Amino acid sequence: MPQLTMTDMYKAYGATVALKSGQIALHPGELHVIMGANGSGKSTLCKILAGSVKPDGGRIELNGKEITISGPKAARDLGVSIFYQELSLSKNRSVAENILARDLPCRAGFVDRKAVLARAEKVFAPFRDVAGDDFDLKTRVGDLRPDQRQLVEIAKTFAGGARIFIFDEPTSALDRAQTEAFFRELDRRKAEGASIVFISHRMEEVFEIGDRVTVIRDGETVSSAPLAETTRDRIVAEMVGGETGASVFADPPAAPVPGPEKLRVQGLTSRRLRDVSFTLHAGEVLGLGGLHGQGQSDLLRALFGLEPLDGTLTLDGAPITLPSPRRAIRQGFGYISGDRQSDGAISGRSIFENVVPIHLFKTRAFFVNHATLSAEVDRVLAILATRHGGRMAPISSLSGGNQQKVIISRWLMDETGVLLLDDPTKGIDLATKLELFALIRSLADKGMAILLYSSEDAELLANSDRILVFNNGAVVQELQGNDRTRTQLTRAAFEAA
Amino acid sequence: MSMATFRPILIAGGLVVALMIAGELVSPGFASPEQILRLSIVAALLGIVAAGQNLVILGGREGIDLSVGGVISLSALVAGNVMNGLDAGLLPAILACVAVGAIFGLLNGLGVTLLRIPPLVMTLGMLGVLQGLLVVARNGIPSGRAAPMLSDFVSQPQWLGLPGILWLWALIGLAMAGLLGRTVFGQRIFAIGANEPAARLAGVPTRLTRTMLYVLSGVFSAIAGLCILGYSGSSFANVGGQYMLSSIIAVVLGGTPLSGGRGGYTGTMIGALLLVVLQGLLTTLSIEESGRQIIFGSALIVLLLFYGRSSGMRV
Amino acid sequence: EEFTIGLSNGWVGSEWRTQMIAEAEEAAKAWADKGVTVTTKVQSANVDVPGQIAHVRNFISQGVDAIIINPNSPTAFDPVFAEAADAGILVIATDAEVSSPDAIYVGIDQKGWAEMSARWLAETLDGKGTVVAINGVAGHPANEMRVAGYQEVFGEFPGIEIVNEVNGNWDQAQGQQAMQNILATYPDIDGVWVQDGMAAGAWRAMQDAGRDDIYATGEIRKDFIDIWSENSLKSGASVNPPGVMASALNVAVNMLMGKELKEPATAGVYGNAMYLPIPFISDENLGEASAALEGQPGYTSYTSSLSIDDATALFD
Amino acid sequence: MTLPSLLRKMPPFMPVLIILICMFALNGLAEPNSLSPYALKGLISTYLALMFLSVGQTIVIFAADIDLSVGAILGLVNVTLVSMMQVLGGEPAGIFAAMAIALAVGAGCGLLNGILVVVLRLQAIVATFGTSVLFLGLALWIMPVAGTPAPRLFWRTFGGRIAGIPFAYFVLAGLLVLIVLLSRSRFVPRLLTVGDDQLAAYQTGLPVQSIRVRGYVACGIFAALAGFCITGDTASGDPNVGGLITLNSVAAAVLGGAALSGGVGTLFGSVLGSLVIGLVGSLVFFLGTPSEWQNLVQGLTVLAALMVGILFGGKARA
Ligand SMILES: Nc1ncnc2c1ncn2[C@@H]1O[C@H](COP(=O)(O)OP(=O)(O)OP(=O)(O)O)[C@@H](O)[C@H]1O
Ligand SMILES: Nc1ncnc2c1ncn2[C@@H]1O[C@H](COP(=O)(O)OP(=O)(O)OP(=O)(O)O)[C@@H](O)[C@H]1O
Ligand SMILES: [Mg+2]
Ligand SMILES: [Mg+2]
Repeated sequence: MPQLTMTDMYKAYGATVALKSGQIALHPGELHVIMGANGSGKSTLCKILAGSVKPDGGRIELNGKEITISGPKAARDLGVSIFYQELSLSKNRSVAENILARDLPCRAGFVDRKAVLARAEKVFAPFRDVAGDDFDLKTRVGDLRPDQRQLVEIAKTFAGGARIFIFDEPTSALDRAQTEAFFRELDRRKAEGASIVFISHRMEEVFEIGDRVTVIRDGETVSSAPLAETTRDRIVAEMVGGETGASVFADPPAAPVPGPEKLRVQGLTSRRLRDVSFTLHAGEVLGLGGLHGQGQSDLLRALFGLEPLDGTLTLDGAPITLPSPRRAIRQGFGYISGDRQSDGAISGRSIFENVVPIHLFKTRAFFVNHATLSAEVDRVLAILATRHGGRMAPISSLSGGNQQKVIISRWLMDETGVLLLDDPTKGIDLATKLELFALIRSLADKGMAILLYSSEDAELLANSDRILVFNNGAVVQELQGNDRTRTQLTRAAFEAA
Repeated sequence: MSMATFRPILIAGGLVVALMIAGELVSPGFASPEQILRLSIVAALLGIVAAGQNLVILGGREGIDLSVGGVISLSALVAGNVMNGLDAGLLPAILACVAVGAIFGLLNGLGVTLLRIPPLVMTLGMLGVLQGLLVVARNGIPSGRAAPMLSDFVSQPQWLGLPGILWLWALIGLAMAGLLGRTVFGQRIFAIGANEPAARLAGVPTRLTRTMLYVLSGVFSAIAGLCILGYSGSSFANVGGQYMLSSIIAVVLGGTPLSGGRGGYTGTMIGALLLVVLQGLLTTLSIEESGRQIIFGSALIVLLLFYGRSSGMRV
Repeated sequence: EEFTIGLSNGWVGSEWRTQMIAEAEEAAKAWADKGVTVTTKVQSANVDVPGQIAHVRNFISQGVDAIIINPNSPTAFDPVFAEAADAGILVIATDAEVSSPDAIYVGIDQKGWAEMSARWLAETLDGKGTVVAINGVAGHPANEMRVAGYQEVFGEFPGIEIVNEVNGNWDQAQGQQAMQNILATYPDIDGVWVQDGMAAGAWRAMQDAGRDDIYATGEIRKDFIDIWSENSLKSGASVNPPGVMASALNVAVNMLMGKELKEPATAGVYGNAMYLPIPFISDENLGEASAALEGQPGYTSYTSSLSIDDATALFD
Repeated sequence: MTLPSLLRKMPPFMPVLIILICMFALNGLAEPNSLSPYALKGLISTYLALMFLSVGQTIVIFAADIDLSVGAILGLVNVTLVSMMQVLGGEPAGIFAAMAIALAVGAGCGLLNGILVVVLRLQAIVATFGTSVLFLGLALWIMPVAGTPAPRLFWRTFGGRIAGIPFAYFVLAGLLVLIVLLSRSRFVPRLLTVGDDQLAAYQTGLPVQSIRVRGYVACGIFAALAGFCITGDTASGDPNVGGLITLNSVAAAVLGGAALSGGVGTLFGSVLGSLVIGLVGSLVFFLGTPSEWQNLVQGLTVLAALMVGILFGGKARA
């Protein structure tokens, strides 16, 4: 008998129906994967179970008895613990306090600081070795790297013993070793009889760890089957509803005919970077690889004027400086980060207002001419097949993937010479990824020079013409041609480490 | 304009009308055309201050300007001295006022952007400085008088039976609507109010934009100071004192939440009117002051229940 | 002889207060002619009651001989004045009476001040008509004394009816707005009893509305007196001269010299007051007031104070 | 150890402590008597009210809220206490009963603020301004004019000595003990967690609403305690006594290292911040500033202190 079932779950946000008919049945000792395109309603289903979203309809049964979940606290009391896609951490509190936030150990009504540290230590133990040398339980969470934060959220989810664990894209910022440590812990919990819900857009992970997969499309559960009885292609077909596109995990592209040199970087040094040098040609997609947080993002941010840097930069043969993002934009740089919440979406404002700012800046416009801009906005939104309910709708009404498309669109209104992509597909579904990489390639073919960082090796391999492997802020190897293999990439990353 | 931005304006407008009717019932004469005109003048004074306050609040990052009262008082003093009762001095006085407002607005803006002092703290500190400056300035210079032209502009019917200040206010209303809806600068205000880091990556000069908001707030306060000088004839210490919190309330009653990134000025204009009508109505009631305060406080709370209540966490 | 006198002012929101301090400092200098060195220490800033208590404690720490204070509260200083008295310091309050038995009050009788102008208004109206009052800060003792004063006088005239009393918080603009609202809803009023700077505001509202048929009390700043004489307004104003602190200082120096008051200060609700005369400006002596203020900045108040000799004459 | 990491390690009240020490030193240089036992006792008893009030303010600021009605609550508590003591008599039993009632009034005001801001979700700045007008009206209704004296026993005790030690020091010690207890309890970390990221705290399963409401109630109680101190130091009732103190309480909290955006700060810092605010006025005077310049110098000093506090404190938490 399933431990928990959700039937006919329904949830609407105004006109948007986030979840039409969500079904799921969780069994003890089973790892249940939910897959679905961006905006298909996965997070909504999970949040309903975790009590932070109030369903408009449906039935939840725990051990055969119908229940209502009145809030996160109630869910917690029912034994449901969740890892939030957007994390639920307090930046100014220590790691230990965050891990135990639900229930700080107390003695005689006062917080027992020793017990806090001791218990947090115990909960975090499985991730200690992969968390990095600079990691400390007393550190402020705000001072941690994104991957470390995800580990803390994972530990927080495990802390305090629940029977049902939900993980909504827990690995999106983790590197391989961290992911493995996490999976070991999942296995242990499974063995103890916990039910686990797991959401990821990474197909390999899903097959590596899952027992059963439920696919959601447009808010409806379309299938649920043991993973042993299904295939990648079938899942993808179910997710996109029939037609399957090409795979993002294809072989590396053929070596391109290099265009003229676009950007030359020599001896670039910054807070996190050590003596980085390379050249980037027009029409080329240059990948940045290596373990997580080795300076790839820092390089991209530095090139966008977000971090002070030393070294010489040459663009189209002329030396340049990049003191601010605005200067970088003027020089023809564009930047897209996977961290939409803080770096991308101008939340609360319309799609229109999210697309036009770069254009307005570049044209030094004073007035916003809605009439002429609207056609342009619709054009660039159409390039990416962005699904939206009108360009004046707030961007927050879109799913993560569609928000990302809107943000990419802003760089397509005018010419962008060098596009800096900082893990741009983080938390984006397969179908959208495919579209996105096809677009990136077509942009390169039109002569754009592209620097691409991805936390997924397969993505990097499938889409980069060359790959610079980073370690501790420096480039340790450059992979070209037939060297661009998974083995080589992993070896280069780990050998230097 | 979407319904979400329009709703508060409708509510506030409805409440103004309701209060006027209630006023006319309780104390006949309250809704006479002359009285409506006079209340509108007082609302215009508040509304002009609230324009700057509105911009600063829209810009987000806890934007707020508590120093408006100080700027108003100082600019009224400066203007009074420059014109000293003479029409010929009007233009220099306007320029001097705008300069005063811009300078203190700039200081606020730099403190908030360069030093990253929270706006509430920065402008509160600036208010203290301005109050001190006023004492020093008043010791050194005479208080000065409004030019007759300025007084007429504020309180005498001029075009189509309306005094100039109402036309000015309408003009400011149009300018603000244009600024916020049709210009790149306006869009940038909303962008930094909604998500500053993202706006920065999208090419918005965040510091410059935010600094400009404080400068504009200073300038609007200074213009209001000039008009208040015209309204009261002569400048006196602490003329601007009452505008600090009432300008914020006018903005909120007009449907712009203090969290920024959302809202507009049309609502604020009605909010200013609403506040002035409420206060005027209370004045005409023949009751104890304690009763007036209790009613005013309760009425404010009830009015706030109509507006910008933040959304719950469980959606 | 040498004396150090601390002057404390807890509110700088009006020019009247600045003038008060300036005149007191002048008065101190004048003692040099008599061979007495009077040094003043001034604390003048916008403070709340605790802040002004700190003023007094700072003076005690400095070891002044006397403290003259324009107090922010009538009763809140009882304990700290007791501390001052324990330290052998003479405490004189001015402008607002205090309840402390350890202090005396030298200033005008706020109630009498209101009575004078109320009587002027009632008599000018021939004892009949409707009036409104625009008051200062509700709950402030000086305000409440003034309210008691005009209410008593108007009570003596059965024909006078007070139709509304509002608070303008001693703010000129608020006075103007209050008057404007009153004019709209009580178009038939005959008189307005209004205090201090708010009078200029009220008058402005009446002029804007073209209401020259209403009698209203006035105020004593040069700006207003000029308007009064230029437009031949029908007004009368009791004077609370900013010189009260100077008067208090002259009394204090005499007391510090060990002299005894001929008539001990026993007036007022607290039995510790010495009242100064209250000048009155009406149409009859308006010219004199104008002349006295000739050439001064517009915010200067019509003033008067006890000269050194006047003060000395009060002592044995 | 590098300077940034040193700044990071130091407690958030370090900048204000340094400012406070400088203030004391300057005061002492300008007027040696300002460090005398009498002056210190005076300083403490004058600013105890502000200390209590800013601790209460800090509690709500922790949760990213704000309370602009604390001054009005203080005034309401002051007049309630004095009126009740008059009604119930100046004997110990009457005094304690009156204090209990006044404390309940403070807590009730806090509860009302909490319900408006948290449950009805009004914006804190405007809603608490609205309640401040309401509370002032109530205070005026209870006591239309300032002046009712407090019983002798009450203010003599407050201003007196026990075993040769001024009573104010016992109150201060009580406040410090209260702060230590609060900071060690689960309450303060939970407020800070809520203030840090309210949605995250809610999703974590913390009872966010009840924590915030309790913050407002605690603030009301601290405002009531501040009202006791004011009553002890002024020995009378005055509905307008809370005039400027609200903004000072916010300034003291910020000086003490609390971030208005919530999630950061210490209660102890606010106590130090209150003392700095108190000392600025004295310092300006003792330095011999001419009277007409005193307001300006005071304003500039407070602004500078706020900036220094935020710039250095800000580095520690940036
Ligand atoms: N708070 C909200 N307000 C309005 N619409 C929302 C809200 N949250 C989600 N939605 C909408 O509900 C739909 C489902 O969103 P949900 O977050 O569940 O998708 P998801 O499957 O988790 O997508 P992703 O893979 O991008 O995380 C989307 O269309 C989204 O735009
Ligand atoms: N939010 C912020 N956080 C940190 N630093 C900032 C922030 N905003 C601006 N800066 C710093 O201030 C500098 C100027 O930023 P701003 O956004 O005003 O660009 P700008 O001066 O308009 O750009 P340009 O000079 O290229 O036109 C940047 O170089 C950046 O280092
Ligand atoms: Mg999701
Ligand atoms: Mg610039």
